[in-house]
Amino acid sequence: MIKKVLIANRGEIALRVMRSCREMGITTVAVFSESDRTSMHVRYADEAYFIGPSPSAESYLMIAKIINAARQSGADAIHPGYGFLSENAEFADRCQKEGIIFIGPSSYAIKTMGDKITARKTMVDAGIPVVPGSGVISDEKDALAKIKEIGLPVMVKASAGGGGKGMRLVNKEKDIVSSIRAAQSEARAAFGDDTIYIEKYIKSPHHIEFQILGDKYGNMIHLFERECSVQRRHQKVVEETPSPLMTPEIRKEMGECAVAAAKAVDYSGAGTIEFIVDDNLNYYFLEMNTRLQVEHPITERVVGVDLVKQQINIANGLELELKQEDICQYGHAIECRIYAEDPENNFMPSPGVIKHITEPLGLGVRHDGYVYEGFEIPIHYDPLISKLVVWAKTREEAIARMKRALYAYKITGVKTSISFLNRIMQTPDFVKGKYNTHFIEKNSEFLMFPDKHETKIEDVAIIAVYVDYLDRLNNLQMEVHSKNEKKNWKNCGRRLNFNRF
Amino acid sequence: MIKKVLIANRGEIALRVMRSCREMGITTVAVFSESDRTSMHVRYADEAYFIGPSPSAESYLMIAKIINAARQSGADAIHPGYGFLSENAEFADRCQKEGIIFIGPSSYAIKTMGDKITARKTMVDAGIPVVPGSGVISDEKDALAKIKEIGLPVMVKASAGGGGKGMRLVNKEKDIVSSIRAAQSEARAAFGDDTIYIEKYIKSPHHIEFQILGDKYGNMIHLFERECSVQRRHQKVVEETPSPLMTPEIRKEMGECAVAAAKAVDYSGAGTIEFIVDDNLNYYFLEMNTRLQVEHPITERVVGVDLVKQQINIANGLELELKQEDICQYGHAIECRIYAEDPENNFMPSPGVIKHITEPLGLGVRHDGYVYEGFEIPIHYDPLISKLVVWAKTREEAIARMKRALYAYKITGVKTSISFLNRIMQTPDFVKGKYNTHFIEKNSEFLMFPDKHETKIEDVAIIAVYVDYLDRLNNLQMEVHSKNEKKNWKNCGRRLNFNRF
Amino acid sequence: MSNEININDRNALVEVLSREGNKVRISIDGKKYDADVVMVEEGVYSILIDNKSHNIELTRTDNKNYMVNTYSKSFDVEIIDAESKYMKSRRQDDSHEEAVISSPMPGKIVKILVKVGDEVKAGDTVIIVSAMKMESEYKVKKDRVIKEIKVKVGDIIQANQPLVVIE
Amino acid sequence: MSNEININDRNALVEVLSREGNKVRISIDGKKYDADVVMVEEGVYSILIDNKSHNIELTRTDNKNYMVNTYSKSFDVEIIDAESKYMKSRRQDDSHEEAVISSPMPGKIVKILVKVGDEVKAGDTVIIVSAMKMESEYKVKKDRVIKEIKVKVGDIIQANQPLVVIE
Repeated sequence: MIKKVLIANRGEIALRVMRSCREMGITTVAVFSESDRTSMHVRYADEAYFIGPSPSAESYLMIAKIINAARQSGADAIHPGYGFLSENAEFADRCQKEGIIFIGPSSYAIKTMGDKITARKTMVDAGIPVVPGSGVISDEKDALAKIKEIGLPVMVKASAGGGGKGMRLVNKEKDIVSSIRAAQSEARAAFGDDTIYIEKYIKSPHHIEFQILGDKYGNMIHLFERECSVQRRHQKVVEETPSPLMTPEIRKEMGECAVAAAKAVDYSGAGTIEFIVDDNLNYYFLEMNTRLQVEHPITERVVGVDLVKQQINIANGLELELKQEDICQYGHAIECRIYAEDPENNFMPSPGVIKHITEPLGLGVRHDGYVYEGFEIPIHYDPLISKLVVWAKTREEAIARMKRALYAYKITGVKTSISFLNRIMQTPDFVKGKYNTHFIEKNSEFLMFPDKHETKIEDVAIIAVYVDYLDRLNNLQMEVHSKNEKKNWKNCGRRLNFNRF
Repeated sequence: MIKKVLIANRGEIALRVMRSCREMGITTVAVFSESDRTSMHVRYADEAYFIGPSPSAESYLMIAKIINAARQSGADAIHPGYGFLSENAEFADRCQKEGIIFIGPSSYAIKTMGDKITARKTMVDAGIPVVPGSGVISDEKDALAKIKEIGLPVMVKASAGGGGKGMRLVNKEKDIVSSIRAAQSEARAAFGDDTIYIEKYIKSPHHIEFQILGDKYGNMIHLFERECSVQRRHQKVVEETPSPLMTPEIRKEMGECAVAAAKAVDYSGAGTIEFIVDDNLNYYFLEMNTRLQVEHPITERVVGVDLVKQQINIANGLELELKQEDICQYGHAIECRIYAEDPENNFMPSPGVIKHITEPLGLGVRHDGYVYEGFEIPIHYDPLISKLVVWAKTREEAIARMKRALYAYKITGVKTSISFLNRIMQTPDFVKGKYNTHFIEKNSEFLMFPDKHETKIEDVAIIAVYVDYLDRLNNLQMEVHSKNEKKNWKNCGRRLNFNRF
Repeated sequence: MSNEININDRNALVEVLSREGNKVRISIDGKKYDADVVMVEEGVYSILIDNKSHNIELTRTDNKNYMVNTYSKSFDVEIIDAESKYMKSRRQDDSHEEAVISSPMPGKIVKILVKVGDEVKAGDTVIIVSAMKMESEYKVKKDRVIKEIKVKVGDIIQANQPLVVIE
Repeated sequence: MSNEININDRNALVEVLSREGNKVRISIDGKKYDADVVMVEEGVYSILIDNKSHNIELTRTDNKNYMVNTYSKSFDVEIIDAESKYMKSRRQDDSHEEAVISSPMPGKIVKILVKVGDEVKAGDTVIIVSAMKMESEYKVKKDRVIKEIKVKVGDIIQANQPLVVIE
């Protein structure tokens, strides 16, 4: 049985994993880069190992350093979290070679699902619906032929892609060639691989994903869906479960489909099958995330399962105790991702020092974060500050609760998405549950300029500022005064002697 | 429908009520005494009214001031929280006279249940089991006769009692007279009323209470039990639900009994029937709390109901939507009460300024608090800082989760019960679920002197202290230095002119 | 004590009429407020006006500039005194002063696409800054000449630090 | 730099052997530690020793006295220097000095049961202090005479403030 786990990650996810380890009586080992010495995951862990400079390529992404820390600490397992090495097949292989348990699927599953074209082929063979599209495109002529077959509009995608890079939407025939070239060059720059393929473009797409859990004995269940259509720049912002789009029939079908998809790669551990769903509830396999997702807590809340504990149990070689028929969705959960960014300025990242933080509390609120007052959010990593998760009996109550929690959540020092998220909760399309991945774009006016000009609240702001200014002026003048005294006095007093050590 | 609620309370419960109001779109009105100007309930509310000096007798307990604030603010309802005026029949009456909705039961129910002898009689008439005992004791002779009838040991109790005051345990015949006199004099001093009665003393008593909800149309349900036997000085410290003592049969019986008890006083709103239960699962009505309890969140968590919203709906004259058959207990919840007190020094209160606080986060944790860094916990009120509530699928997991949450919960500046609570979670009797109200007394050695002498952790403490000391010494010496300069320089420099406004 | 204060394109004239402890009587553009103002935490103010409770969080960017968070909105607020008025008028007069390219976010210099003396065309990217996995490209708006490059690839930069000087 | 430090009835001899940034080499009763010590928040230290992560929270009660919270335990820690040594020896010598009744908790004076000049018997209650709904009675341990009463009913008192002087 696993007794000591090294968490090859940082930020909120490192803490989230450590919490479950602690509940299981498992010793936790943190790794940290230069700028993370004061990071909460180092403070929370039982042990901590320094692994190098701040850029992740020199620390969190260095397989040798992680393995070395695991060896030194005597950890019997490594949890990769999400991002960094979590979907790196080489790392999974290396762990196995070193006799360290990798808390995740086999390198075979990672590899198969990591390459989009292979994944697509595997799914087609397993009878899973995929978006109509091509295999690897050999040249521009091939592309033109394939596009004729599929019909415009289409998406040109990089096989090694992710995060929206190497993707181009083609609406008109005349743009085909230039789009392909742009996608290839972007893919080459980002992934060192310009392999591309073509897919039918789904017009009002919903991103709906299914959580699955499989053990090493072929038992596989799903834990229902998460609706992840609220996105900006292909990054999820708000997730909820159940999806307001779902019907019980489609949910059952898609759940079975997700289980079949995971079985097709002999998956073990926790994973996610992402689907793209159109307004008519046609669904297509999009990709599989062979790791824990950022948004896993909403599933944990409505099904009452600790997914990290399940991951560890599976890694321990235990059989899944949960049966499909025992799992049900109870109530409604929503997650908001709090980013250090400026929504009013094209979501530009806003690293910096947290001056002040008030965390939301109370009924139905789960908060997974890692920052504290005085902590400097480094420029080197993800801008995610925390995840705010609420649960309520109904979707309507969950939205009200999220607004209440966001009201109480205050951070100064860095810009955050808190008030932007609050506005999402008030957007009619969201309130009605009628939205797809175009939501933010479509509602940008409502989201960006929500409040009428309010003189009253301006005046209150002025009062605070002016009182603060005057009080500081007083203090400042006293200080200047004493500094001047010091300066002038320089050569005429005795100095206290003290030892620096 | 209620649109604006005045919360006639402070601290964590005021915030807890306001959170539900906010979710319902109800405007909240805070009241505050002198020492509460900076209190979180004032900051959180939409409006705030000053009601007088810090001692509660001159502010939070002044009916006229509360009513006045309600009138001024135009609040249509008052939520009393717990403590203060929450069980004051006169206040409930006064609200009615003023046309303000009192979010609580009728003054009749408060009065009947507030007087222990009347409550006892009412329960006996309704066929509810009560602890064998006397009615009002007329004189010492009467007492002796009654005690002979009941059999020793007995408890002598004040009719107006509460909080353990005016209570005496009598084991031996020779102590009867002196105990009665002591109880009477204490009752007279504490409540201005020396009426006493006598009850059979239950040797290993468990405090188990049932949450009930009733509307104004005679619909009444219970929401299962809370086990509240971990007490110090008759004050609850840890509560959990379900009770490890309960069987499904007894649970059903007691639940029905609780509903019958509440019906006997035409109860409407949220209330609690407290039972005393012996090791053989004989149960007796102890008292009814005609208000929200401190420990209500554990019920909210396992049954998935927001009790404050239910209270408001009932006060609005809505019919209960919940049916008894729909309510079920899901998983296990534990609450720890975090007090500002020194467990190592007879639980002496420890008011003061919060220097630093780290709140516990993550899966399955609910935290209801009100303090923040820099806030001074006043000497005038209850020492409750916050309530930490965890939920998990099983009792074992809930205990592990509570330990994990307590591990992360850090407060400096005042002494707290955090580490004492952590030791409770590790006490074998608690872990086995085998405990009664003597738990803390019985396990005092384990609870008070838990750790063997650890040189290592002492050395780490020394390192922190010494580094801090040396760094401060350096700073201090520089400061002294600059102050000396200032003093000597007094009369020989120019002064900056500045306006104070 | 009175000042002009700029908020949201509005210049408000603010005057403290009286102050006793946390009770402040203040006039804003002639409108009088009786406010109970308490700093409850560093930079966090609780303000009661007509019994309405407001929470205002301030971050000072310099002596006269604040970022203000209210519940519904964030504002940049500036205290205008004689000095800042002078600076402002000077800034407006002096439209030919040299331009500086800077980044509003802190980050790391990923790429510099120009060297001193280069003639760049409107829309050309000059420098790329990366923070938190996002790259931002900074371009020139008009045809310009690169005068000075103040950073090198790999440098960690502060927000608003001058990166490239153009003319 | 070295000092004696008192913790848990133990007097430890502590010496800093070297220090570079947050890396401190320190000897405690001859045992050497290489510690990575960082103050992460005001009064909160993160300490790594042999890769073990410790969190230590300090509250200074005065210049030389600390309350220390570790995960499992709280300690009172005192730095002993020449001055405190002298004070200690003096305190032990001077066993006849006047006694003072005080309360370890802040609170409010509820009742004073004596007046100056009263002769009180061992175990008699002198004063009652209330805080947070709990009353504490302070008694004399021996037969004494009340010399001075420094507070009156209704006063708000600090922890350890002298309330009644007896002789």
